[in-house]
Amino acid sequence: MPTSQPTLAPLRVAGLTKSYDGTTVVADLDLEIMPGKIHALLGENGAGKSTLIKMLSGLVTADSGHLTTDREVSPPRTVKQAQRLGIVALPQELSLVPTMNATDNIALGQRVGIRAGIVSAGRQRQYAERQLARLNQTIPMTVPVRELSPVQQTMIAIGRALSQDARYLILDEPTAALTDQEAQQLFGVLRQLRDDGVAILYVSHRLEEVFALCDTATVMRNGTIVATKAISEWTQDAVVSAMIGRDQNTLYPERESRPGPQVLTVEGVDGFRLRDINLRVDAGSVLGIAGLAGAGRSELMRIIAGAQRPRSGRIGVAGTTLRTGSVTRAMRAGIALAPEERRSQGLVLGHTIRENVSIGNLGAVSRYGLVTKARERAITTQQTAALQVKARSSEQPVEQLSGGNQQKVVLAKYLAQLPKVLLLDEPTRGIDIGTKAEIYSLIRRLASDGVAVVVVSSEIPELIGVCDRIAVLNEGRLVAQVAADGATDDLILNYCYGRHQS
Amino acid sequence: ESDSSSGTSKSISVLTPYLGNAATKDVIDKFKAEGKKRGWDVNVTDTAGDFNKLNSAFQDAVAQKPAAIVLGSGDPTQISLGLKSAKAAGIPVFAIDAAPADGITANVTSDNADLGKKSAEEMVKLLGGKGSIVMLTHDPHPGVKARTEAAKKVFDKAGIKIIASKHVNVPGPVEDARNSVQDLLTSDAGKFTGIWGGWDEPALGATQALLAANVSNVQVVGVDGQDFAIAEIDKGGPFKATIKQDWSAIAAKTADLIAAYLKDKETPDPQEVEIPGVLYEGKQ
Amino acid sequence: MTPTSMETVTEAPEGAPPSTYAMRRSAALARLRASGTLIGFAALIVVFGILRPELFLKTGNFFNILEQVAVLAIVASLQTVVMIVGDFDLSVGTLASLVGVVTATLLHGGMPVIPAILIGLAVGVAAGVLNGFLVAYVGLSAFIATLATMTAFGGLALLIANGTTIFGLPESFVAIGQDKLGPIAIPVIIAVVVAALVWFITTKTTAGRRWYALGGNAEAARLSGVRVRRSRLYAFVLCAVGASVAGIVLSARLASAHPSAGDPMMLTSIAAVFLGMTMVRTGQANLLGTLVGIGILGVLQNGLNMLHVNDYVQQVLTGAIIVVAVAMSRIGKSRT
Amino acid sequence: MTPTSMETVTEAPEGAPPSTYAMRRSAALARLRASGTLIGFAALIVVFGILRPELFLKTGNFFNILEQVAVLAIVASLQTVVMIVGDFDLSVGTLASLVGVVTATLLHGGMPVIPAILIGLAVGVAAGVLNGFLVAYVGLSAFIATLATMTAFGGLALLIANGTTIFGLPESFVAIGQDKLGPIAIPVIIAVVVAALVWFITTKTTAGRRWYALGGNAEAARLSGVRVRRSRLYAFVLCAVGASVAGIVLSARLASAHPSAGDPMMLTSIAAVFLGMTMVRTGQANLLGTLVGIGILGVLQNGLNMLHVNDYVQQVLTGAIIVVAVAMSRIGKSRT
Ligand SMILES: Nc1ncnc2c1ncn2[C@@H]1O[C@H](COP(=O)(O)OP(=O)(O)OP(=O)(O)O)[C@@H](O)[C@H]1O
Ligand SMILES: Nc1ncnc2c1ncn2[C@@H]1O[C@H](COP(=O)(O)OP(=O)(O)OP(=O)(O)O)[C@@H](O)[C@H]1O
Ligand SMILES: [Mg+2]
Ligand SMILES: [Mg+2]
Repeated sequence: MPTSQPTLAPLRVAGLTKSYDGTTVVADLDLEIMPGKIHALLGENGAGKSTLIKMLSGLVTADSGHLTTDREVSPPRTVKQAQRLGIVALPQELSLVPTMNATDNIALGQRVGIRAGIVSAGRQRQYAERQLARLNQTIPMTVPVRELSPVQQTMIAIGRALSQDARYLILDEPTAALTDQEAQQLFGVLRQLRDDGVAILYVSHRLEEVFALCDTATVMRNGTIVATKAISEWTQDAVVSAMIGRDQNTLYPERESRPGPQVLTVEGVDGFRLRDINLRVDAGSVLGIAGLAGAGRSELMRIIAGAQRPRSGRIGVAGTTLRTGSVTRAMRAGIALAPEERRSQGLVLGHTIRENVSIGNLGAVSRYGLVTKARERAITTQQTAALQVKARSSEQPVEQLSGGNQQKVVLAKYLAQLPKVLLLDEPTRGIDIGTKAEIYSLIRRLASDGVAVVVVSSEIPELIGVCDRIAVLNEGRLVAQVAADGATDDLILNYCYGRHQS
Repeated sequence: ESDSSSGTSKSISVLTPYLGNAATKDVIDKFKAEGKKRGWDVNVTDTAGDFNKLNSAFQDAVAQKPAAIVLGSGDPTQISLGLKSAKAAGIPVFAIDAAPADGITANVTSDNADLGKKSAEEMVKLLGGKGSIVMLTHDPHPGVKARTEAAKKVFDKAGIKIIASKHVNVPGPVEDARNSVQDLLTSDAGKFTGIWGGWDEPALGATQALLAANVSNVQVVGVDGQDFAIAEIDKGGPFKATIKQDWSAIAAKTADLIAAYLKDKETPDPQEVEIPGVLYEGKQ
Repeated sequence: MTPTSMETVTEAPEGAPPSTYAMRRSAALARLRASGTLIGFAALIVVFGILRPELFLKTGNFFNILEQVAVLAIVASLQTVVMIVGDFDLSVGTLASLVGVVTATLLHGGMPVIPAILIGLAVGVAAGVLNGFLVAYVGLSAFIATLATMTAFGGLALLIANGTTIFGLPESFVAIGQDKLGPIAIPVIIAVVVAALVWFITTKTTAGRRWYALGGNAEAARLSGVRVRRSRLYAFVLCAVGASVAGIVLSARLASAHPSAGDPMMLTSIAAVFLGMTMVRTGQANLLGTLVGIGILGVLQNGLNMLHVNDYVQQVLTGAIIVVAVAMSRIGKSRT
Repeated sequence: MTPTSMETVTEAPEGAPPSTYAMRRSAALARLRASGTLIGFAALIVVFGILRPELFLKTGNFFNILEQVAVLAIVASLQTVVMIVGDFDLSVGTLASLVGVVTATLLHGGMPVIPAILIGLAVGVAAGVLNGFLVAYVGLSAFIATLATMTAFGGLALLIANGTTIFGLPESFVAIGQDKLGPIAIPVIIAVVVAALVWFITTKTTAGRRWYALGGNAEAARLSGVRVRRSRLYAFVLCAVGASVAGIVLSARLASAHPSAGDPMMLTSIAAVFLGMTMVRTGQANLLGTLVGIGILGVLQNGLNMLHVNDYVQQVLTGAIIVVAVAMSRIGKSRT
């Protein structure tokens, strides 16, 4: 552990600049990260946070600028170079090798359990388990990580980043996929590392946790720094207005429910994890689904949307029974599911925003099987405007967008379907606080237009803020349904843990 | 054209699908030498077994207006298009080791039926007029097919039983024949005493399988008379004989016919010239 | 206002591009890179044109090249479809041979031309359904499935033809492969029609969109409502139909059917598509790129023939030139 | 906390997941599926064994099969490495031919055996560096790069051999391909050593881990500090060395070198690896799977020969049986 290094130099960044195709994304940026401090980096989607981090960690090469640690160096050009400077980053987009198991992912690129180029699988596994134990995780160690849940994958990625003896540890939205409990686990480890003298740069869109965890906060806007202050000198409102350049009204919209007829019926659904799920959602209402990681929330969404076949049970839409197991059929019946994993499930990364939106709306953008570009543009523009997608044009490939903006494109695709039942699995993951408010009011607006909305989220306050009712899953069973109005974090959380069975 | 002014330099295009085949390469090299002697400019184009490309090669050649085109060993039924374009441009086509066809001025060849017959007769002789054999064949090649058919007739007449007729894959015929014969030595051990190869490469593969299995009572005969076959026969092993095609004579005869044609447009008669093969059964 | 020129999509709809000289220059560079392969192609033509202007640059030779690549272009155009979906079809070569042999056998047996061709095409459709079923529904990898059917189709062709060439086909059939409309051979016209159709389907229709999405991210496509398996099946069926048309045209052109006549088209058709894939930013298969790929292969062969390069050397040069032509598309490109 | 997957059942006993039974059952099913191809292989042996027990099941025949597949197994073992990385190498066949020809030419010219072999191997290393450089550093797709070098190597082999067979190689060289150690042919021993080495490197060393990481997600590998390009280059070099060893052994076995003797190994080596990929859950290339793939191909050909199946029918059956063998691995598997 880095405790062996008594005094660490701060990491100073000077004049760091990056442009893509003539567009400056990070402009002449100066920043100082102090050892023994957790430093928050905040900013709206597309502000340039991830780009900055990628430059520090050798994933993209800066156009200009330099770094100073013990001495002045040019920005790293490879991950190895960054590691030699003591910089280790956990990137925003999970970067595990999907076909490898947890052990191999954690040990990859490290010198643990290797003698003369030969790997000792046993020692690597012990090592990997130790790393995960620090996060209080027991994760199957012999399964390819692509078969694990997003939370488990995140935990593995964090475990690996923590294990790399970083002097400067950079985390890009590590908690985006975590529930509060797992986040707390992570914070414990981060505080420990801070006390050991590690300098930590921490990016997040969850302001509460930033205020709870960090010592300093920097706000970025459009590739430059707006302000850096000690956390005690910031208020949430000040952060938000620095981020978006204006004052933010309330985060959560007014809730005026006018429930219509029942649209979605889930009866006795059994799945891989799910046991006997019964649910009903009315037109014009918003149902939240809470649960711990692996509780089966995503599975429920996937089964309703036809992406996965239930073992038994019935799904009804507007009075008719849906034949399960086909996304296309579910879509025809008016169900849309915005999936939780934007990169692997939501987007064709090399394709443009327009193409990504229209692949989910081929019926609407075509006539006699011929695609009409004008309609594509119209639909794309309408949705991306509502969601404030920040991009050069709708012809920009989505792989070039910031994480949050990619998430918005996923939402745009499914919103454009004008569904009767809209299923949103972690819709605000990685989305900045300004746009979150927009998405919440959008959800309410859709509801008041008569759409039945189901929101899965790991942020309980968010569920309480936007939903009418909240259903809680625990190990595949539906353990409670409560009205959101008047519900508290603690109450929901207790249900999530399966306590409090009243 | 530039070359007509010199009077002596004529351009001849040789087109072949089989330059990868040693025998074809041999006769074409010999023809090139003959051409050089006569002051011709001989160009060779190979299409590596691709007949669609061979037709294209005819078109490309015709565009360059050579004095004559030589088809080096290829089934003319598949190149009617190429032959047509040559005919339309008034360029004569001479064939080596092919077959007579419309558009071919003359075909000089070993008589494949004769090669098959002679090799089979040698086999019958080696077996003392009785026994059973294996044939290694490749029907998609018309020359080898003609040999096979002629050989079969001889065997049938002599009362030699053909217990298996194996199709040999190309490329890699030596290895393929070797494996096939190895399998036959297991499945039909002792049931055959002769192996007839449609050309020398499978015969070589068969020989190696026999040597590796220490089988000494099976005789091998090939066709073509390639160098490696001659060398193998000289060793006195199972490979007993091959029928040499007289490539020098074939190349020289073709060059003669072309020269005569170029001199006074004399169309050869007959249009099919067959040069007999010569038995090779080792150094005397 | 801001140092960046990023804007919300809708705030700058189709209007003036947000930025400046620098951006335009680098966009031009990107376009140049994308067309690197095209430049390679042009360079080939220039070099051959300079070396043998009197032969290579003649119109007659141009039509020759077109005629020479026509059959391959048909196969490659539809191979493009399968490769858009992210698979490839190794069976196209032997399928072309098989369909050629089937059609020729029927014609030889006295069947009129139209029904013989239709039966040939039906064999092709069946073969495509088999390939598509194995890949899309059984879930085999395209390589192993089409390698297996490639082997089987080749065996069938040999069986039906009894290992040998079928010739003596009716004039009216041979005309399909050998007649001309003015200076243009019928196979060229067929190839142009096929390529135009494929271009239209892949770029203008919902089917094309589905294929591209499928090839880009099959899971995302499925969750967007694309019937992934059906879509993939169609791609294989179309590809097989293309191979069958090519097989028929080829046997008409050769006035005979040989049980392995079409085999060499497998590798070359895939090579043409791969060459074309270097021409677009996404690196996905695309019809125009495939046609340039076909052009490169055709010009290369014709040009080297015109130069009387020794055949073995020609083979070495072909390999080297392909590398150079494709490497052009990588100029200045940073790490992958 | 919440163990989710099947393997946890034993590892996290305290968590008592809800459906232990279902999980265990499905784990067994998964294992069955993974070994589907192995079952296919076993079924082949059983069927041939029943049909021709007196021939097929003899030890002698077993050694025959080993001998017949030995050279191919060398190529396929190292093709596995390139395919672990997610690419493939089409040039192995012509490279084997080229190295065979080079070595034979040198031997024929009177060079002693050891230096001739070393020079042959050096040619292979150079070829592998070329392939690896084009793919890893220039960034060409493996298909197009190795297709180009395949063509070039084939041309070189023809050039050097002057298109013909080189024979008359020294006894001490031929021994490498033809001698036996007890009942076991030397090529078999070489193949076993090569396969064991490849197994060791791919499963036990950091180099192997890097290759698997690279093939699983190159970007993630890069992020973990793997030198992606160098690692990929090494894979191609190793593969080329394998092809060269195979080329040398093949020419020793045939006591002669033919400029296209190794060519057929390209497709079959890739096929063997693909067959083996069906045997693991991740669907990645793996040495043991490749060996089973080789086994399937070898047994199939030998068995059909024993049954005296007509060669053309044999080809059709080979295709069909491969499909069935691989399809076994998909039993009950839902859509991809
Ligand atoms: N490869 C690229 N090509 C072009 N533009 C890019 C590329 N990568 C990033 N950008 C642009 O740079 C800007 C900054 O992106 P970045 O990912 O740094 O944002 P961010 O602050 O991390 O946002 P988020 O909170 O959404 O993750 C975005 O507008 C994005 O479109
Ligand atoms: N068809 C299936 N095969 C194997 N495992 C499955 C299948 N369906 C679900 N699972 C497993 O069941 C668990 C529940 O998954 P689900 O994605 O629904 O959880 P979640 O409540 O959404 O939590 P998360 O926050 O991890 O997304 C996961 O661990 C997942 O791996
Ligand atoms: Mg980001
Ligand atoms: Mg989930």
